[in-house]
Amino acid sequence: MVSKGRPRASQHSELLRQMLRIRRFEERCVELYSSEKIRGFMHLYIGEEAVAAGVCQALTPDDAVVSTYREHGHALARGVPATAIMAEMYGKAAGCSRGRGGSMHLYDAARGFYGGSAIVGGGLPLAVGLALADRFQGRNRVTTCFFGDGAMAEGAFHECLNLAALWGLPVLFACENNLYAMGTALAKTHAQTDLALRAAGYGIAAWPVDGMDAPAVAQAAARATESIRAGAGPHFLELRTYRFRAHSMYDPERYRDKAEVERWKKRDPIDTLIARMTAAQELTGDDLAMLEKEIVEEIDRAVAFAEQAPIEPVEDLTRFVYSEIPPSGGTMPARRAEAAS
Amino acid sequence: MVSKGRPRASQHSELLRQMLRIRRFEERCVELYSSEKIRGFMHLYIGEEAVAAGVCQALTPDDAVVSTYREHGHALARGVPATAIMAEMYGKAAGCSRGRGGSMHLYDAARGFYGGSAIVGGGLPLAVGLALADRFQGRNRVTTCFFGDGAMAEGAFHECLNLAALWGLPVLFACENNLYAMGTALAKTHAQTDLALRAAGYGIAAWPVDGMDAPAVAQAAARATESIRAGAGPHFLELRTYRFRAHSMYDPERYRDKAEVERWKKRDPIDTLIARMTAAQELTGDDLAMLEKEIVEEIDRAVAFAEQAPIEPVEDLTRFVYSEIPPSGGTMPARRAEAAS
Amino acid sequence: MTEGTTTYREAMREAIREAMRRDERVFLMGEDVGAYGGCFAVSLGLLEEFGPERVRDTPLSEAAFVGAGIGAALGGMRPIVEVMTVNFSLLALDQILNNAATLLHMSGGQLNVPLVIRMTTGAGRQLAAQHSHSLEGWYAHIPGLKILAPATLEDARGMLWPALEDPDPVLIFEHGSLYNLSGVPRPGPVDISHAALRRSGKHVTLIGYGGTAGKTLSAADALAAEGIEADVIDLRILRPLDDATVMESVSRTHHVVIVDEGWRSGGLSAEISARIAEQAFYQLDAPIARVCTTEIPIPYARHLEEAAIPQVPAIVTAAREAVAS
Amino acid sequence: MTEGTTTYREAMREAIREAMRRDERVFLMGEDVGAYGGCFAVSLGLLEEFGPERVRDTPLSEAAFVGAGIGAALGGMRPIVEVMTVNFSLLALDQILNNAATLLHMSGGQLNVPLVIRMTTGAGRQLAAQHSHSLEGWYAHIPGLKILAPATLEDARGMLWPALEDPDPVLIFEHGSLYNLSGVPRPGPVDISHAALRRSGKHVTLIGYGGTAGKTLSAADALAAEGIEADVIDLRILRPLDDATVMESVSRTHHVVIVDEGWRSGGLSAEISARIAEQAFYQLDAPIARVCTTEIPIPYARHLEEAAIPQVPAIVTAAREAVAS
Ligand SMILES: Cc1ncc(C[n+]2csc(CCOP(=O)(O)OP(=O)(O)O)c2C)c(N)n1
Ligand SMILES: Cc1ncc(C[n+]2csc(CCOP(=O)(O)OP(=O)(O)O)c2C)c(N)n1
Ligand SMILES: [Mg+2]
Ligand SMILES: [Mg+2]
Repeated sequence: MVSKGRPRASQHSELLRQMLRIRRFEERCVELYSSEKIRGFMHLYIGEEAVAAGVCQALTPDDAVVSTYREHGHALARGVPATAIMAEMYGKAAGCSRGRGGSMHLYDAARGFYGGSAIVGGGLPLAVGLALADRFQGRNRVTTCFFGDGAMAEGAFHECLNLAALWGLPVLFACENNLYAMGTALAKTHAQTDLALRAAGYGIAAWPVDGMDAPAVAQAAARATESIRAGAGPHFLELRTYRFRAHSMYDPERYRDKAEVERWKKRDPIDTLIARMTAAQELTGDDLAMLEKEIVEEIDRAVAFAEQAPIEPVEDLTRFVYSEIPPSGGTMPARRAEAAS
Repeated sequence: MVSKGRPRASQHSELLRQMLRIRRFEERCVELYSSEKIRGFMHLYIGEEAVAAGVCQALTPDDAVVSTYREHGHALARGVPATAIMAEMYGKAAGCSRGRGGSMHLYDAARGFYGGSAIVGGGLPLAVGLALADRFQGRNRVTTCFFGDGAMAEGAFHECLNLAALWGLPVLFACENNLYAMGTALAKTHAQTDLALRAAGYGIAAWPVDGMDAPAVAQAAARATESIRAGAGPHFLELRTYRFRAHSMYDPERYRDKAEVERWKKRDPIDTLIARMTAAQELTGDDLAMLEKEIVEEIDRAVAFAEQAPIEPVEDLTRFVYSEIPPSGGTMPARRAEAAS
Repeated sequence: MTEGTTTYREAMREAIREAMRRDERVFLMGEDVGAYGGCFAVSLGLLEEFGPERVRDTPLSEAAFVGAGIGAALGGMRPIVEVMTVNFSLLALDQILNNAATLLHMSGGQLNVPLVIRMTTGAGRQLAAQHSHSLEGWYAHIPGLKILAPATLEDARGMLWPALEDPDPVLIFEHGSLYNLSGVPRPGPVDISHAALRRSGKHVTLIGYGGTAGKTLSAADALAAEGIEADVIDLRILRPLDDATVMESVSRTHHVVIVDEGWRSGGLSAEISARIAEQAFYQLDAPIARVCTTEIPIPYARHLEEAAIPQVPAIVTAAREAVAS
Repeated sequence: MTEGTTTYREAMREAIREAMRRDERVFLMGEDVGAYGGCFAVSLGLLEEFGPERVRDTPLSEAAFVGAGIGAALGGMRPIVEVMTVNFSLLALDQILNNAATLLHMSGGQLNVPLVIRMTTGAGRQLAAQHSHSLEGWYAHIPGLKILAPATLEDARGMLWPALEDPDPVLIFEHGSLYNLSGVPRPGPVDISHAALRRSGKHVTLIGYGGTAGKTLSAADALAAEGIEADVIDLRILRPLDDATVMESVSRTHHVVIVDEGWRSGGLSAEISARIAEQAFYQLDAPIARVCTTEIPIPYARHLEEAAIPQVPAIVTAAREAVAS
């Protein structure tokens, strides 16, 4: 997390590293999708990397994260190994969900990564509940819930913001406002498009942040999480960003014009940070080349791992519908779920 | 509706008449419930009469009304005959829902009374849809949707206010804030208890009204409906009122103290209006006695009608699950639903 | 009133109280469970004993508080979420099906959801269409859930603890007509894995549960008077179904009547019939009979509602015909 | 490509276009039906022809826009509400069950709801647990609804109009695997009341619908090679079920295999089995077989998903065994 002590330069290079990992990882995913190594729905985060990198930098290993179907960036920034993510997208047993989840359902209980929900808004109540459990058990952790601008139209958003505010729960609501819900523009989804203002209506601290500026996101997330840890209750960040690619692999993008996309690409969060760091002499060309090299190697390793990983035997098809740990007759069951947090 | 021309005195006496009808009707219902003529759940409106009387005075015969399970007042003020309502509560075939609905499901299509919903918040989407149909068909009517303070916590409220505001639909959202949702006080339901402010957050005109003051309610409703008819889109009224009786017939009222109830009873909307009219010489003791007499007779007639009305034959048990009008092969079906509006 | 007499309502309350005393991770959450004392007075007095944190009133937000129960279970708690009635649970169905029942599988076994959801179910009190659903059999279609239908004082008292011990989501359906059932519960352990043979007879098997369990026993009494001896099975657990107990009975009686307050088409009665036809086909001497609720929204009028839901005479007639054929 | 060739997707689009041209009360509403062109490109081009009022994009608010469709129907319109996929329809289930299916009865016949709701259903595209539900058979439990499952180009093209003519709510389930189905539709009227006998044979009756209709036909081909002649029924309408067609076939073949992509327990397959056991019990020479989806949330991995849902070899084996026994 952003410790006041820690030099700004190292914070920046960490943000850059995370954003580049996400970008290169997903670029590789696109190739693998074309070669049909990856199937199903796949939603790219390209263009939005500053959000995941910035928010996750403010979290401690104990914190919890609830994500969406557009979650590669959240998972990588949270520290879920690229090998386990890639193997999952290959549908292999070594995947972080044993091949059962795929791109939309990445989980890593040990890292408090409570996974992607493919039902828009479906993760919000889980986040509220995780935070409630922390309150009960006196754990001082923050549960971050990522969701989109479109999700804010769902009833679940309203119910969950009210509940979290009413009970003063330690939740960071991280709204990724990329201006579109699939092909539906913000103004066609919301009568009131100032999303931070809407959240503030529940009586919680809420403000907009430039979601293309990684250090700005990191600072805002640090401020919000510190305040939440101090007991100030839920906070809401409207992270103003943009999706450079199609909604999913099947989207012909009829609903927006190229010019708009090009304008936003000029604000590429990675280019922006590189320029700033270079200007501030925090980054040299060699540093960058080295970083790119490390990342390519990491992704190569992930792909190699996924390629050779075994698939789940069909005999295990019906596993994990019910727990395999038998209920302990008479005494209460071990705190399995806690091991997960 | 409140026509500027119409003398204030006659408006007041109409409000008084409607409130008294509701009060006396429900007092009789209580007796009939004890004698088991009426069964099931029954929710009394006593104390809240100014809301139904005032809002309905602003409506034209063409307008539509969507109600709740606490709907006797809405139905009576809307002009549903007391005979048909009472027969319904007796479960008779002559009831306004042929005995199938009971207290929570009164319907009168001919009067645009789209009935009570026993699912809290369940009527909100219907109101939005009715208003959408009016927009499509160029009908300039207002759809009024009654709901409670508790209903505002439901996701449906959020989705429907956004949708109505986004599409600028002619809906009057009439929130009956009686400070409790069953036994749950307003502050235990909402993080932000200024309900009008919350509604305004969707970018629609919204303001609070003294729901114990019938003329004030009528004026506010007139203002809102005129503005809606003029094309200003949805409006929201927070009608601040109080339920004098239990939530339903089974509620021991552990959640509020008698003193609070007594304080509110001092603001009885009927006593208040009588006092004001008397002071303004709009009402004499004889007028009132005459009015009470007429109302008692109306209710006696309703009870007598319900008592002698036949029950639906058991052979008709399975009617009205599917329409009896056969689909007209090839051509479109007649506009049955419109006859209802 | 004899020593030890209690009601179904009190038995359920005692079960909750015991669980909350025994395990600090257990808490009760739902609409009006606290200050109001519970819509059906089940949780009456618990707020006073355990306080507002552990007996937690919620806003009217079924999707949010049921989903929060799932999240709290993931976070190490053992929530008891009360959804006032099954009729309102539809607002939370997405959370129940797409999260509670699915997370363990989607996460490859990492995230189990030790959650108990209680709700009142059933018709028979003139509450009309939107307040009279019997959907427990419908919920039993969902893999990942366990579905319980306590029909006796013993089960009302005894099923909650094993449900809380279960590492996966368990739904408990309490039929609204049972809360005032009273008597002296028999002592002894209660499992959540087997159906119960409530009465033995050699001519016909009557299968019921929840709101119809008592009616099948009454029907058996009436049939006995005619010399027809019925095996009466109370399913108790609707998912997973205990096939063994059913097939064992059918293999002795060769005649079956299934009594279900759910709507007939696609109800639990259909699944039981299909399993018997699959597993005990050659044991059957007559078609399997089903006595279910007429396929209509439940009407308010008393005579119409009574005609719509399964009643003892209809069960008796069906059994008589089954045995005769 | 032969003259008149079309796809299931285009047939559905033509049906919507024709209805909107023919009746001004018809409009299409749902998520991304307009600017995006429809999640599965069914409504592509309709926005351009009919404009944003009649091809209406909605926010992500399933409960509100499905309920608004009900209200609009009450107000005299003939809405076609598209719920992108059945998986999301759970968020609108309260509106569908407690309002659309119930209003006519609760109002004593005053308020009918002439609404059509379309949704994509089914598994088979590696979309994992939350995007692969097959719940059309589950919806068929609800009185007041009509449930259609078009499995052919003719039904994709022809079922919408009679559905819009129907005075009551009709749900149309389009299996995601069918959109690219292509060919030259046969001309002729399309009803929404009868099951269809897609192939005739005397040894066994194979019953399927929607996503399994094609698989049952492929299985019949394979069986024919072994000398087993199958009657193949495409149910087409899941509520109300056309019992006559099923019983007529069973009375000729005496063996039945029901193929359903829904989960087995409590699925539509159970109801069909129960009805056969009730109405054609003495016609059966062997137990009724069911080939259904394994009772698990659908996994992402291709080999696991394929193993979970009904496949041709399993149907063939089940038919072989049925005939053998
Ligand atoms: C409840 C529900 N409705 C519809 C969908 C289909 N869908 C998937 S993503 C999406 C758009 C969501 O937009 P937003 O919340 O802004 O997130 P983004 O994709 O822009 O990151 C839709 C409509 C869904 N998955 N869940
Ligand atoms: C969806 C749903 N949840 C719960 C209930 C049970 N219930 C009936 S009325 C009520 C309180 C509603 O309060 P409010 O909206 O303020 O209306 P009021 O009764 O005060 O007029 C509750 C919880 C219900 N009918 N529907
Ligand atoms: Mg978005
Ligand atoms: Mg209230």
